[in-house]
Amino acid sequence: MDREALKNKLTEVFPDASYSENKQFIILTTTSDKITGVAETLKNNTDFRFDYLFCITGEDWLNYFIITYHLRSTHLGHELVLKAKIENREKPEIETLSHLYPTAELNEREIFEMYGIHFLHHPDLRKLLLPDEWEGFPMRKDYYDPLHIVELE
Amino acid sequence: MNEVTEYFSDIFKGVRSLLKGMSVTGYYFLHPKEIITQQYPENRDVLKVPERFRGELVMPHTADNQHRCTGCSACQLACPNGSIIIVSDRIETPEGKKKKIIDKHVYNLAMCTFCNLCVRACPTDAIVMSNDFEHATYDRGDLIKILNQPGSKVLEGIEE
Amino acid sequence: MTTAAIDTSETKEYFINMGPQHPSTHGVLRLLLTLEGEIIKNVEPHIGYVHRAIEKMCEKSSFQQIIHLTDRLDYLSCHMNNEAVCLAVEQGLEMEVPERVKVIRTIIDELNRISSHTLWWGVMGMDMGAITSFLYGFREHEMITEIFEETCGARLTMSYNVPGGLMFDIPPHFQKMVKDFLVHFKKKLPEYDTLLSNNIIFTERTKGIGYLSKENAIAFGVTGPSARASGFACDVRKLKPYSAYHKVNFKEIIFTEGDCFARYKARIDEMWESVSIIEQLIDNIPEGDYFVKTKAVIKLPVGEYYQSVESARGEFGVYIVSDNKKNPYRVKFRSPGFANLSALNKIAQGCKIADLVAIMSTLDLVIPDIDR
Amino acid sequence: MKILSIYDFSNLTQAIHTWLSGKMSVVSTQVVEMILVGTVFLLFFAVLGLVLVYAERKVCAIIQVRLGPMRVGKWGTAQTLADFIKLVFKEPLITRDADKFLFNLAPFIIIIASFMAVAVMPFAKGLQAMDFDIGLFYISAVSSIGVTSILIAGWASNSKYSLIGAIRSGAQILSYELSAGLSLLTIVILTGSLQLSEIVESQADGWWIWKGHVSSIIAFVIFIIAGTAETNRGPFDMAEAESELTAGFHTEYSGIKFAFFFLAEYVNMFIIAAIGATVFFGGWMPLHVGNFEAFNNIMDYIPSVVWFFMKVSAIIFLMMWFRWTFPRLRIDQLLTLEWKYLLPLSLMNILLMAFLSLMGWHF
Repeated sequence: MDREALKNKLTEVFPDASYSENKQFIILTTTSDKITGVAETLKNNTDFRFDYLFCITGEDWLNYFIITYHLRSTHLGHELVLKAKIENREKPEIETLSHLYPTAELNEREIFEMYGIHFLHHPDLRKLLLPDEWEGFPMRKDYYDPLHIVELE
Repeated sequence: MNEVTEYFSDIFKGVRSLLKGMSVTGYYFLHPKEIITQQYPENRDVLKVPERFRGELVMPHTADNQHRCTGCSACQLACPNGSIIIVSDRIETPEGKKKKIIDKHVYNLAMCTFCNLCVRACPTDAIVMSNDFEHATYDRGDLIKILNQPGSKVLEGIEE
Repeated sequence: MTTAAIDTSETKEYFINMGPQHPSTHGVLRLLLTLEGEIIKNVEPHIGYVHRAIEKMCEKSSFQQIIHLTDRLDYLSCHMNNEAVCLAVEQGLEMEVPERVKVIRTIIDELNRISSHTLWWGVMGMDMGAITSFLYGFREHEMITEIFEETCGARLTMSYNVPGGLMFDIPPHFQKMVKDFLVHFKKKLPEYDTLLSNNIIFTERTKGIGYLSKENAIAFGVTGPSARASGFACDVRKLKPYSAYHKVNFKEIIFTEGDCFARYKARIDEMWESVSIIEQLIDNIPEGDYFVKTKAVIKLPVGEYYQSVESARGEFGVYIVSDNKKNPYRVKFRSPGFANLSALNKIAQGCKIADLVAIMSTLDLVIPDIDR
Repeated sequence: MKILSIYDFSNLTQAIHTWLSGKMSVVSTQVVEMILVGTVFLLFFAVLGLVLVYAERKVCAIIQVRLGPMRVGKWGTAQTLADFIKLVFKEPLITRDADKFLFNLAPFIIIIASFMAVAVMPFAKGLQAMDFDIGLFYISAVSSIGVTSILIAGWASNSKYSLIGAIRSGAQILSYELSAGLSLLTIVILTGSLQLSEIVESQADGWWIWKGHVSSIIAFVIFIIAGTAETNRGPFDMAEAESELTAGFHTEYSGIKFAFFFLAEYVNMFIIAAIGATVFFGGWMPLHVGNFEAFNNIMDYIPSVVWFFMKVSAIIFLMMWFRWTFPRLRIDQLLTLEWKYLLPLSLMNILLMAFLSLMGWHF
């Protein structure tokens, strides 16, 4: 499906999501509570068939978080960036996608330990890379650790 | 009967594949000239290090102890690890202007990752990477080097 | 240990720790195996022993400085990693690099792929108990390393790419060196087959072992030769050609068996393809500049840039979010090893310990790539 | 029989015996002789270990396009000695929950087992500590005691890796003992004797590997495979399997106890090679080709001890060559190889040999 057709179809299926575009991707932004529904439709709808999740990124935008999912359809060849906005910084929560994309399981564990975002219904939400006794969420922008971070200049 | 032939042909094929593998190793056993390893400290004289090999940051000096570093700290800014620190001095030029000149170009070899960014950043080509790779010392302090030699001066005409 | 405690008094299962210091985990990967006899019931990877927070470090580095950090991700395909960052930055700056740069980048890419695969081949043999192959693999790896040393001054962490081009021009005898190597390599590659690929013990140990279906490969995000052995056409060089890949003819190696031998064979065949790609390009390096001058401080326009390249292990992606400052706002490395590792549990269940070693070798895990 | 008398050691041993008997009583003669032989074997063991380890390192190095040890002594000849000294001075660690008695016992059992096997080895005419009339049976019985040591070591270490290695080794040696024994029996059909000296004597007019046609060649191939497996060497180093089980049964051993296991591996390799040389290649018998009298005479001038060691080292080299070429088998494939291929083949082979022998078709 070419880019225009994909965009039209997306707006048809998810009318209340917000869209933006860059040179490479169509970016679909939704909220954290709708992510499972959106992802399920994206994966199972025969027009989309986004079956390959190749990159999951957590982003800290100081007063909200964004989880970015890069999706590709191996059947139809089109790509999409799905973003989920998490407004609640105090208690960030989002549904897991690991039942749809098993690759998300380890990635979500990494985002959990780095940003402190809880993935609900995740099968095994533990720290992955950091030591078990590590405190704080190092990838957050306001993380401060005078012992381990050496500021240059 | 078919199974029996298969059984024996399996054995035959297997043994043949093993013998072929042995012929490869056997070839190398009979051709010691193929040996590629070298005895390192003994081969120092014939050891060829490529010209571009990045072993250590150095500051070339001319015969009369002059270098090209103006102390602009571009290398310090370019360094991703903070392994370069420029200690500069302020002097007064004959015309009466205040001017910054280099006092010490401190280079910490232990922290260097040899990425060559400092050499690229240098506007006056004052620093280069040398081929020397034998840096082992008994004291970590030896790895912190001052690149400009004592008493050295900036080469005339570099500043402009 | 935070593993959910399984009461092993009633079952015949027991735990065994494979790693962090184990000869065949190739680095500091720790696998917590649940075994019943020698049969593997569950594999739980524990990673992070060499986690260096490279993504966090990137947020404090300029775009030039990021490149030398990517060398240290998957150190065996460092040039591809460098290239991914450079392409992402060039994409952000809307900069077109000279043809010469593209061709040289492609040649070095493929040399790097061969060097990575030869080393993998040696290690694969060693894991299977044929230690001799390790040295043979290293011999060819070393020859490429010497070419790199002549070309960019470093053996492993090359940092040859810079945003806008290359750090140096190729040396005058570059073409001769590469051609000499190819002549040697084409003689030695059949030896690899005689020693391992056709060996009955080796084929018995890899054929039909560690099956990964195409669906699972996609679901777990497995890429590279490991996924192509399962029939998942995921070669970034074909899907989204970058550098000079649109100019060369090469086959995407696809097998459908999905077992260890297919993954092994995919890499061996990929080496032949790499040889052919280099041969097509080595005599046709266009004249021109070897870099485009960029500003000393690179600032990407606000936005997000994703660039993936085909590293020796699979799709290596760089995702840069920029807020028009000299440092990126967020950098994410989509490392192929991380995704490949996540499929390990699925593949290894029901195998024996010896098979697990073969599976890990054919997935070609590089631990710094996983931990980042 | 034209063995030159200067190479006949029975005169020498007889002379020593007579001299000793003249000096002291029968019992003390026996004791002194035992001590003498024991000391000689101990020294022989030490030298053998050093030489074989050095040889393996060099063979493996050249095969792997390396130089191998080069630093200690000329061409690194003293390297194994240096390593041995290092191992002696290393701290013998014992894991906390190990069964200390068995843990310490295991290395001694394996070294004693291999020690015992050398006793019946006919190095040259008359140079044999014991000449049992069931020598071959004795040797295969004794050489399999070693596996108990591996089992004990694996069990007593109280480490899972060691245990897996030990159990693998148990399964492996139990099965391969069968085909090793059967392939030797194939030759026993021809010799009609289990006495090693007699087996050697019976090959004066030609080695069994030629005289027994295809059947003895098959027997030899099976024997060398089973022998390699019995010594736990690659491609059958299941018990060690360093890429799977770190170091298998001797994971927890260090220092001198590890050195014992290490030495035992090489001595076992020597024993298997020596049996192979004795049974199939005529032991210390020189190479004689039909009626080429001149050639045969020249061959006779090479001392019989040299002949023996030449044959043994050829077989040892073959085993090293195997090890540095082949990948390791998996444990179930190892057992498949034995029970589905080697055992049926050796049973068939023994029938074939009996048939050949019955028809008198051997030379």
